[in-house]
Amino acid sequence: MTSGTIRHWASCLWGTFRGRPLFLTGLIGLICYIIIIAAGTLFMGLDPYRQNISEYFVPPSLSFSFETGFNRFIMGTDDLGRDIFARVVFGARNTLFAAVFAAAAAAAVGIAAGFAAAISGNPVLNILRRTMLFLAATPSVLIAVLMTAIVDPSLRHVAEAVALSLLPGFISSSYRIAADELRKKYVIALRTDGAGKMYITRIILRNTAYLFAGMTARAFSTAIIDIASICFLGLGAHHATPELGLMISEGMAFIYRGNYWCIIFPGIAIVSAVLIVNIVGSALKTAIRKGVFENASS
Amino acid sequence: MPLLDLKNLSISRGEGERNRIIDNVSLTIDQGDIRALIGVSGAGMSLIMTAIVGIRRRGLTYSAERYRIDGTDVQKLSPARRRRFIGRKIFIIFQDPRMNLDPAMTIRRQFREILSLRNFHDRWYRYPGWKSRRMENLLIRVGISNYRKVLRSKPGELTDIECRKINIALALAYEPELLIADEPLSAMSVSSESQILSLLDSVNKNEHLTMLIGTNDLAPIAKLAGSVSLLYAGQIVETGKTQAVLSSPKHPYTRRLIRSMNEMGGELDHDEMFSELGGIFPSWPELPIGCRFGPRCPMAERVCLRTPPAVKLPQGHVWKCHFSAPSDSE
Amino acid sequence: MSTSEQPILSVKHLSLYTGELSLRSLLLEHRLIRRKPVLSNISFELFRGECLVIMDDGRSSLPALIDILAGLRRQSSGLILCSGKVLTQDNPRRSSIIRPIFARSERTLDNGLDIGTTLDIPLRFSTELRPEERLARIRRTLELLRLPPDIIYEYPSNISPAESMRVSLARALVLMPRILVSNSAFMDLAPTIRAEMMNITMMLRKDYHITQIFAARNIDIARKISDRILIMANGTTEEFGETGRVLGNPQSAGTKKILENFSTRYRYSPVRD
Amino acid sequence: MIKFILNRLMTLAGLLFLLSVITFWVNVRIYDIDLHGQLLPEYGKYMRNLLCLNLGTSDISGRPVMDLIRDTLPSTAGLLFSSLMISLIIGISCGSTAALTIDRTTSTVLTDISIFAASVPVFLIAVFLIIAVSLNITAIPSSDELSYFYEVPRITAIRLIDILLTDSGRKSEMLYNCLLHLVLPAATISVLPAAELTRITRNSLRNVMRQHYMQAAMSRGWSVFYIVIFHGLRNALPEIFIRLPVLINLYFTAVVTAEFVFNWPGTGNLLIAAAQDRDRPVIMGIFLFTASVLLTLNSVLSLLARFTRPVTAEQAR
Repeated sequence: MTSGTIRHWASCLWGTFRGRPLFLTGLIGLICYIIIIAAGTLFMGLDPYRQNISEYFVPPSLSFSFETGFNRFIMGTDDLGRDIFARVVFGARNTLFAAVFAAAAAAAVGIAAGFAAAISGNPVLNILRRTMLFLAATPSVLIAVLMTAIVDPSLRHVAEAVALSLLPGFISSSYRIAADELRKKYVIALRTDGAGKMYITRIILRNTAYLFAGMTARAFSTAIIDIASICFLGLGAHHATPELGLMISEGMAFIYRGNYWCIIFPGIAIVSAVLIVNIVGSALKTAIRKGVFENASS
Repeated sequence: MPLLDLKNLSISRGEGERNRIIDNVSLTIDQGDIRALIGVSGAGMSLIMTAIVGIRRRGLTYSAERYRIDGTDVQKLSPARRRRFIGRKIFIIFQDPRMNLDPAMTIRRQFREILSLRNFHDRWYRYPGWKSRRMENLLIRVGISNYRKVLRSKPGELTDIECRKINIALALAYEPELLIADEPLSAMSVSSESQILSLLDSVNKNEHLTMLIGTNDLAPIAKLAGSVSLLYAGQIVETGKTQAVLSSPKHPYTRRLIRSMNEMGGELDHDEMFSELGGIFPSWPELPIGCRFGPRCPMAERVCLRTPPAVKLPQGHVWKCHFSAPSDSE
Repeated sequence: MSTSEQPILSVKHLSLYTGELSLRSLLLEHRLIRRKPVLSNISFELFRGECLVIMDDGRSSLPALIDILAGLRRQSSGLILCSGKVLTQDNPRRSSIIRPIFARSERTLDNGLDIGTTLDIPLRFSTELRPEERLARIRRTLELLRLPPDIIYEYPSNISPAESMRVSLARALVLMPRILVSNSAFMDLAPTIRAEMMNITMMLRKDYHITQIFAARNIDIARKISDRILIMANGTTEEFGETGRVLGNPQSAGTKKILENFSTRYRYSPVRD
Repeated sequence: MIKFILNRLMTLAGLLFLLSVITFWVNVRIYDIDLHGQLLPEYGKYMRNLLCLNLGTSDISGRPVMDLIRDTLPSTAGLLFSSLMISLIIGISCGSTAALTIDRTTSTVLTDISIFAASVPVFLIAVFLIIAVSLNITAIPSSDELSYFYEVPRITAIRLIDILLTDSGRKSEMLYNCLLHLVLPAATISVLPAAELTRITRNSLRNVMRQHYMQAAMSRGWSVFYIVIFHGLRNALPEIFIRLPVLINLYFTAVVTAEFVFNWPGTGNLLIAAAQDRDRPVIMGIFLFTASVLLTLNSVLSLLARFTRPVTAEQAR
């Protein structure tokens, strides 16, 4: 039975990814991204902080000469001669980790709270849900700004601000989803079967898991964008730390001199990350829906 | 000349005879006739009806040998003109009475829309305010006395029976040639049912409105329908004048149906078992190979399971069975 | 059966109101909440193995009554006594005493669960049977309803409408309840399927003495299957009694109206020969 | 209905109170006011200041925060309005097209474009617009609201209207210049909301198109455009309104970023400047202002969603 279910899920996942070339490219992109970040941060011994003043604004190239070997800076260097490739890799790692933290925390708390409020029609929980409207109207940038008024800006606080701004959306929509499911015929039938609240919750979670997968993926991509934006506005990470948004805001000073590579590579890193997250997220959504509802194959 | 002349409409989910959900259905409805289309849910009634008005589901392939609406070959028209033509001629009412009406619009606006978008070439009532006059008349005509309140309200605030009557009134306002009604009696209380029936009858008598009524139970409309077609698993197994079919049913399925109607109508005493039709209704992936009724037919022979039967037609009474005049073996 | 024994189900003065906040009633009746009566003072008795058919005439509130009996809604006032004991909505044993049949089976089956699990849930939650006993019970129920035993591995999306109809009946029966309740959708099936279902319920009544409550619109069916009949109009009891007597010589206007409305000149009348 | 309105109003009041408490707490933390025993008097004083719209004075410029907001808000409003128009038009039309041509190439192309556009951060759009447009077409400036040689009298403080109201001889070129300045910021802001709106419209309209009344209307042979506008979008409205708060957040981030990048003299720019040099009264004041505005906006949206949703049979009974 268990092996059967495992095979079933595997077949659903693989079938979905193979089904559309877009999904397949997304998967491949994800794998490449992870490999590059892992290799760059762990094994290649890159240092995003080292400045070699002698060679600043080295343009990116894959040129090869017998004296020097391969060009050391495939993505060139910035005004202080720091290797942009290293900074992009570390910056991507920082940004993505912060985003993962924000999205995961928001999703866990939000879905739990929404379901609790919906299934146990507890007035206190519902009042809490109402007060979440307050946060639902406050964008992450605003919260980040407020935080700068209280504490010194840092990537951690940015992540917390983004999580706070993502939370209410999760709560309200998970509440709506759960409430809709509770009104459906099959749940009513379950109740007349004498099924307990926990069991009904389990069933509903199972049948709406694909929605939550999609929501979490979207929240993840939103978190990436927001964190980058906040850092771009200079409300986030400290200047020395490699962070994609920050790199771009620093690089903007040089685009009038034509040194586009300071901002192009971080930009590509951000956009590709968000795209990959979106694509893989929608693919997972489809796969989970298949796995739950199309059991003919198993 | 028949009003609707549909020959060999097939709707299939892929290649092959067993993938035809609707298999060579032919419908010819005469002017002023009421045709009852009898079939269980899942036999494909609503598919046929939506196909007639030109709504196509995704993932299905439609094909018809001939499709004429009083004489005009619809298939020859360009898609846009076909939509307009069919829309002019046919008015469809789906099963759920409330979902036929836009939930966000007041009934008055929906009447207005129908009366203004359907251009009546210079009619006598082309004087200012004829629209509201006409919609009130129509509402009274279908038996809604408090028409002012109804015109003001939205579908959500009305009862099912009111919504059904409004649908019929809208159809009258639209003045189609053919009215298609899907399950017009489902989930109606007894008195509302009789009201709707008499309304349909009077509309047919006075406005000479041709109708195609799809339902799963022939009994309530047996005397209303002039002719009847029985649908089984996407095939029309028997067609004819209602009297002829009821008096001398040819297809075994028809006989079974009429017998169960007799039993329901009090032929049995209290707590006496009904006679049953064994097996289950075939639905798409498991459609039988030969005669689709073959596996359940009490008098099936080998040939029934092998080859689909041809259509037999003496004087307008058509049925689809291997045996010309099957002996009553029940 | 002798009416001396105590009724298995007796409903006493059942009423249901819906209240809604409205400014008009506040201004007119000086009450913020306007009460709209849906059911008022319904009461009837039913004995073991009997079949009650409830009919109503339009805009009345039959579904609400069925929901209350099935335990999906809470009545505003009144009692439901089951063999002398009061039956509350949140009685843990309730589902093994009185069970609804969901006629719209395609909506009430969870597409994510296979039939076996669906049938297992009621047993798991309201009996202390061991898994193999539960499985045996399920198999017995399936063969009682002439369903193939290996349907328990199928999923609702893979079985035909007729089968899923029987499955939802089996779902009501696995607990062997004493009373079955069903709304009128059960009666709107096509005649051939309806005949099968009627036979099954008759068999249940005869062999297992399961009391049944149906909401119906078809008087022929009512006359055919029911022992007692309850005619409702506008949420109140119009007439209640033995089917033969009530339909034979109707006393109330509502019953007469229903009778004459039912036998329209369009209805099929069987040829007696 | 009344119940719903009362409910929403009470929620709004409670939330505004909560907001004031939070900001009060933040103030206490910032200027570590010692409130031993006299918490309520302190809060009362704070509230009194708030109610007299007295948000304190800036640490840097020494001007009252309210004046700063009053100066900068109009230009933000003008920018926001223009981009709102653009994104509404683009988003709704693209979304309807995608919903109508479902599972055809048009729909998939539109959807993929919207997904791609939604995954590009605002500041990147701004930067790339600068590189692509402003560095090549020198006529289109990439900073400020109006070039310095024109001086416009402050009448409504919204530049476009002021220019239209002035009777100087160079009105037309002033107008042209102002519009040129508006191009890049407005374009930057409208991209993301347009993409999001496309998605929202597409999904909700697709659900509506499945309904029977839409199929019936289609079968009448009326023009598809008419049906979509008067039946489809009308019935899709509640869903769209429910989803709109997401858009509000997008707009806020977009406006702040665009004003920062294009050096637009608006509130967002003021906010960022204040945040960068830790000008706390300004931060707190703008936070309070914006949060309460957005809060009210959300309640209004939910009310709209409630009003546009047609009564169902269950509610009517």
